[in-house]
Amino acid sequence: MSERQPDMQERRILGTELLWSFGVGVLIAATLSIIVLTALTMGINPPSNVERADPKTLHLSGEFAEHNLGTSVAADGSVTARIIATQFMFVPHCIAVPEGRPVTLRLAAPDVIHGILITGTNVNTMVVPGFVAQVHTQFTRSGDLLMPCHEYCGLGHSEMWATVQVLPEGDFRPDGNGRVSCAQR
Amino acid sequence: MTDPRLSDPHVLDQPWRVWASVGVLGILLFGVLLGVLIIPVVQGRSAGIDAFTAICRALGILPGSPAQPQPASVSPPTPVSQVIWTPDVLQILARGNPERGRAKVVEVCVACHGEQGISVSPDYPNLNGQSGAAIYKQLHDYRTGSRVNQLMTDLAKALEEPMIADVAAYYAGQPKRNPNPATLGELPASIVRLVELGDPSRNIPPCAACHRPGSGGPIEAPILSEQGREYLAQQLRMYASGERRNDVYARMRVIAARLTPAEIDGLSRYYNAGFR
Amino acid sequence: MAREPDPRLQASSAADSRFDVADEVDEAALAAVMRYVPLGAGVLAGTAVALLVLGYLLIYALVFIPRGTVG
Amino acid sequence: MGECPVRNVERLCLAHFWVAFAAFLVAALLGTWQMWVRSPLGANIGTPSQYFLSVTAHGVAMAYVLTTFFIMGFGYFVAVTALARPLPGKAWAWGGFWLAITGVALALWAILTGKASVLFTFYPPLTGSAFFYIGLVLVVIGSWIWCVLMLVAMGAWKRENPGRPIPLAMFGTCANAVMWLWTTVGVAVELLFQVIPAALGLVQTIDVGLARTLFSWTLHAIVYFWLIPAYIAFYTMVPRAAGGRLYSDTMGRLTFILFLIYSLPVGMHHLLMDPEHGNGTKFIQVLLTAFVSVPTLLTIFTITASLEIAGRLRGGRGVFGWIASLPWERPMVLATGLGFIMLGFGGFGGLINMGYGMNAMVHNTSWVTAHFHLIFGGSVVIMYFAIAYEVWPRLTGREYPSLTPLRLQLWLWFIGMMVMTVPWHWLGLQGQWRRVANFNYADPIIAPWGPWVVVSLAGGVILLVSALLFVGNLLSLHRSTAMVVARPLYALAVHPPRRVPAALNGFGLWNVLVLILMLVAYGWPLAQFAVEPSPTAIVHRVE
Repeated sequence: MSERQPDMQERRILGTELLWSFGVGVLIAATLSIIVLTALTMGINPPSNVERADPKTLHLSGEFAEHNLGTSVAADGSVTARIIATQFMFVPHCIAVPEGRPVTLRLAAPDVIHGILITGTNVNTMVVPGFVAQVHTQFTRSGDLLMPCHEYCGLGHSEMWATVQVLPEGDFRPDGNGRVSCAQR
Repeated sequence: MTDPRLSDPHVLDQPWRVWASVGVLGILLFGVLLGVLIIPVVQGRSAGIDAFTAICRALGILPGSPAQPQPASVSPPTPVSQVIWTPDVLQILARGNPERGRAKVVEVCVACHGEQGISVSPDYPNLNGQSGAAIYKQLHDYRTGSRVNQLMTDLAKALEEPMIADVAAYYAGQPKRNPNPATLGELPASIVRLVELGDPSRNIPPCAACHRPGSGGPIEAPILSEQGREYLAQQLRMYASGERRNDVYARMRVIAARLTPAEIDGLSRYYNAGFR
Repeated sequence: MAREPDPRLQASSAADSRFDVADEVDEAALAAVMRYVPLGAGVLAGTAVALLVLGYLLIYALVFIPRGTVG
Repeated sequence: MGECPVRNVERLCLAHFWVAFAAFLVAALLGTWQMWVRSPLGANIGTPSQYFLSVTAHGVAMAYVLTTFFIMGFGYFVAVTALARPLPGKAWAWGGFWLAITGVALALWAILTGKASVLFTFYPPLTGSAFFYIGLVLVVIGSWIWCVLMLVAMGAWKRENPGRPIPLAMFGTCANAVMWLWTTVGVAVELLFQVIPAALGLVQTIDVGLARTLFSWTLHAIVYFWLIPAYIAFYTMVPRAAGGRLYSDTMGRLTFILFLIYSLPVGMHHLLMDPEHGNGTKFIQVLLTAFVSVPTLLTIFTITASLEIAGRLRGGRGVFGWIASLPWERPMVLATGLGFIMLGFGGFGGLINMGYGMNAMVHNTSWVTAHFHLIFGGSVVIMYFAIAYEVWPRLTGREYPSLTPLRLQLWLWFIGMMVMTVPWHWLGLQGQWRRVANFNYADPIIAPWGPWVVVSLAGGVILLVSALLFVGNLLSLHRSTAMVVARPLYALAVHPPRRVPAALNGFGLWNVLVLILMLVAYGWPLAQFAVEPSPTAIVHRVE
């Protein structure tokens, strides 16, 4: 084989690799474009809320006081559920939320790292001591869902779960001071 | 054919240096532009949040999401216990002096809790080998009224913080009388399973997950081994009824309410026998 | 197992330094093969990766979005 | 010729490999036990403390011991065979080995006495015994010694061969060493300044947000530290094993460089669901993560093209005819085929994980467990097997009596991994969460998971059989008598590189780019903890 031909072949090889890289670039652009699109149009983000809260004095705070936990409907109709994730239990154990309306879940941990997901939904966040975790979502199906702690938090981790009752619009009725608790079934 | 200029690797390098830097930094800039500027500002506009706030939220300088208003919350605190586990509280506990503690015990506590921590009546808890943090928390709750007991409230009010640490250190040092109990024989397997595995169906975590020393559970969780059987059953019943409510975030109240009387009795016997 | 490399090959093979040990690939056959080569690999790898990204887009639109917004 | 220096490092490599595969076997056993205990068949077997002790041991053995020792052993082998010169500083190599062994012993003692059930990714404020963390630090320091020796060997070779391109296998090994030095900075800072002082009781509190961010620095790049030896095998062993040539040597160098650049600044995609970082920094991480898939996609094309060359040389016709004519009876070729399939499934899982908001659908579910078992446990570990099968005859001077048990072992590993992980994807989408000692199968949402967990248990059992067969295959080699016929190991490229730009022959330029990328990707996320430290949490000791 003469010396000239290999150079031409080597350039052809690099040509095919560049073509392949261009194809890969197109695929990566497709992957990222749907992310950017839904972020711009529907506000889809990973849950982030850099709000500091001292875990050592959380039980003395106003927002995460024992009586203020659970779901409450504010004057402007916005629904917020405040939940404490503590070693080996969620307080309250059952959280009522409306179907088809924006809901904000605010969670805090007074001791170690916890994490939540609600089965079948996009609600998912880590609950890190030192911060208030916040998830804005909208539940699309009614029914009882499971909210386990999905991050290792100690020997009782497997027993740490709560129930989320997604109530149809009619059944979601706040009481006098705007609180909604689970229907006893 | 080979051009000498090409043979020197550094000359070959020039395009690589340029293209690599342009490529990598270009991608990085594109990412920063999109992530920190374009997406937050566009999201903020649809949620009524001004551009500057949206960008600060995207960077984590302000709390909240660039795409959602931040819920407000105003409610008065209603703590069930004033104990705060700060480093200096832990420091005080660590410096607890058993000798000074013994002097105060002999003067005050011995009447009910005994010198070695073995209580004189089933209504009073045994304190031998109890964790210092557990003693500290209960005494602190008596002092602040989070826990009420006609005898203990006044006594606790009389103790200063360092003295609480000394008393706690003294009783913590008192040995367990029966460190390795012989057999589990007469205890039903369901009780042992409740202690070791808890009951996932009733959302009850294993007792050992918090109450076994070294479990990594809450600091103030008391050590239950060799505790009075009647005292344990009574406390569980008081938690279940809500009469005793100094457990932070109602953990014991919720668990006790789910236990059947047979389980309350079984657990009390399990721990009274000295198991951990 | 590989027979002793043919000395004739040794001369013309691409391996001319002691770090590249000669192999039994015949240069002429290699040149013939290189006319077709990346086609098969490109089609196979291309469809596989395209399928992955297509699956990703389908799951994003049909499984993720219907489960409700998150933010 | 190229093989004689192997005698120089024979015992060193075998020592590393045997420690790696011993840890692997124990961890495989523990993994199967865990699968049984969490399944409906194992209800009420074992206690949570036993389960989480096992999970910690399974993680540490697979992620820190199997990997670090295999990579070091393989690195020494490559440094000697690819550069065809004895290893410089061999005493240091043994020193690093024994340092790492003491580290493993310390960590193992802490784990087995139940003083370190904090899992292999430590969850401060849960804090185990100081011996656990100090043990892991010693393993890392042992691996640093390996990194220095690799770079010294490369430097010595470059001085002896000015202007010549470094053999690709050594270039990949050195890229891995440089990347590993960058990688360990995060966990080293976290352990030395936060976790070990807490474990020793010098401090009572810990800044959890900072600890998680520092650990994420290491958490992703470490998986590329594990993965690069498999890619070295893809580029430098598979083409020759299949009887062909490497399609492009330049692509090989570019792949290792892209791994060095893009594996480091993307660690925070493990924190997409964390509250301590804003969406902006998370989007930058997602975008950079998309580019960390480029080297893998380049490799898939380049290695498939190399296999196509081999297939066509063996008479394969038509667009896909070359697939059938490949020598699938050779373990290296079979492992590559099975490994690429698992890489496909695992990569798909990773695509979903990095979906910015979509991560909320799968974070900390069995989907993630399926992802890393398929990519690391699947394609990387099956290549570890293939590398071991290729390297053992050269180290022991003996040949396998027959390749059938080797192929059977690779097939069992592939089948076991697929049977175990495919159900996990489905369970993950249903919300099955991670690290559960016992599920409440009476719960209406959890009940339908039961049968699938049993199916994945069956996969786990197959994997255990394969693990036992693997160690058996290696042991059988030590006893077999046939002397090995010196077979060349490293592949030739279609166009072996004569002159390579300095950028493709060293790491100066790339280190600068990594520095810039780390400053932008991790600069503010770490600086925010200095600007305004997050409130600290009380240390919860696990003894």
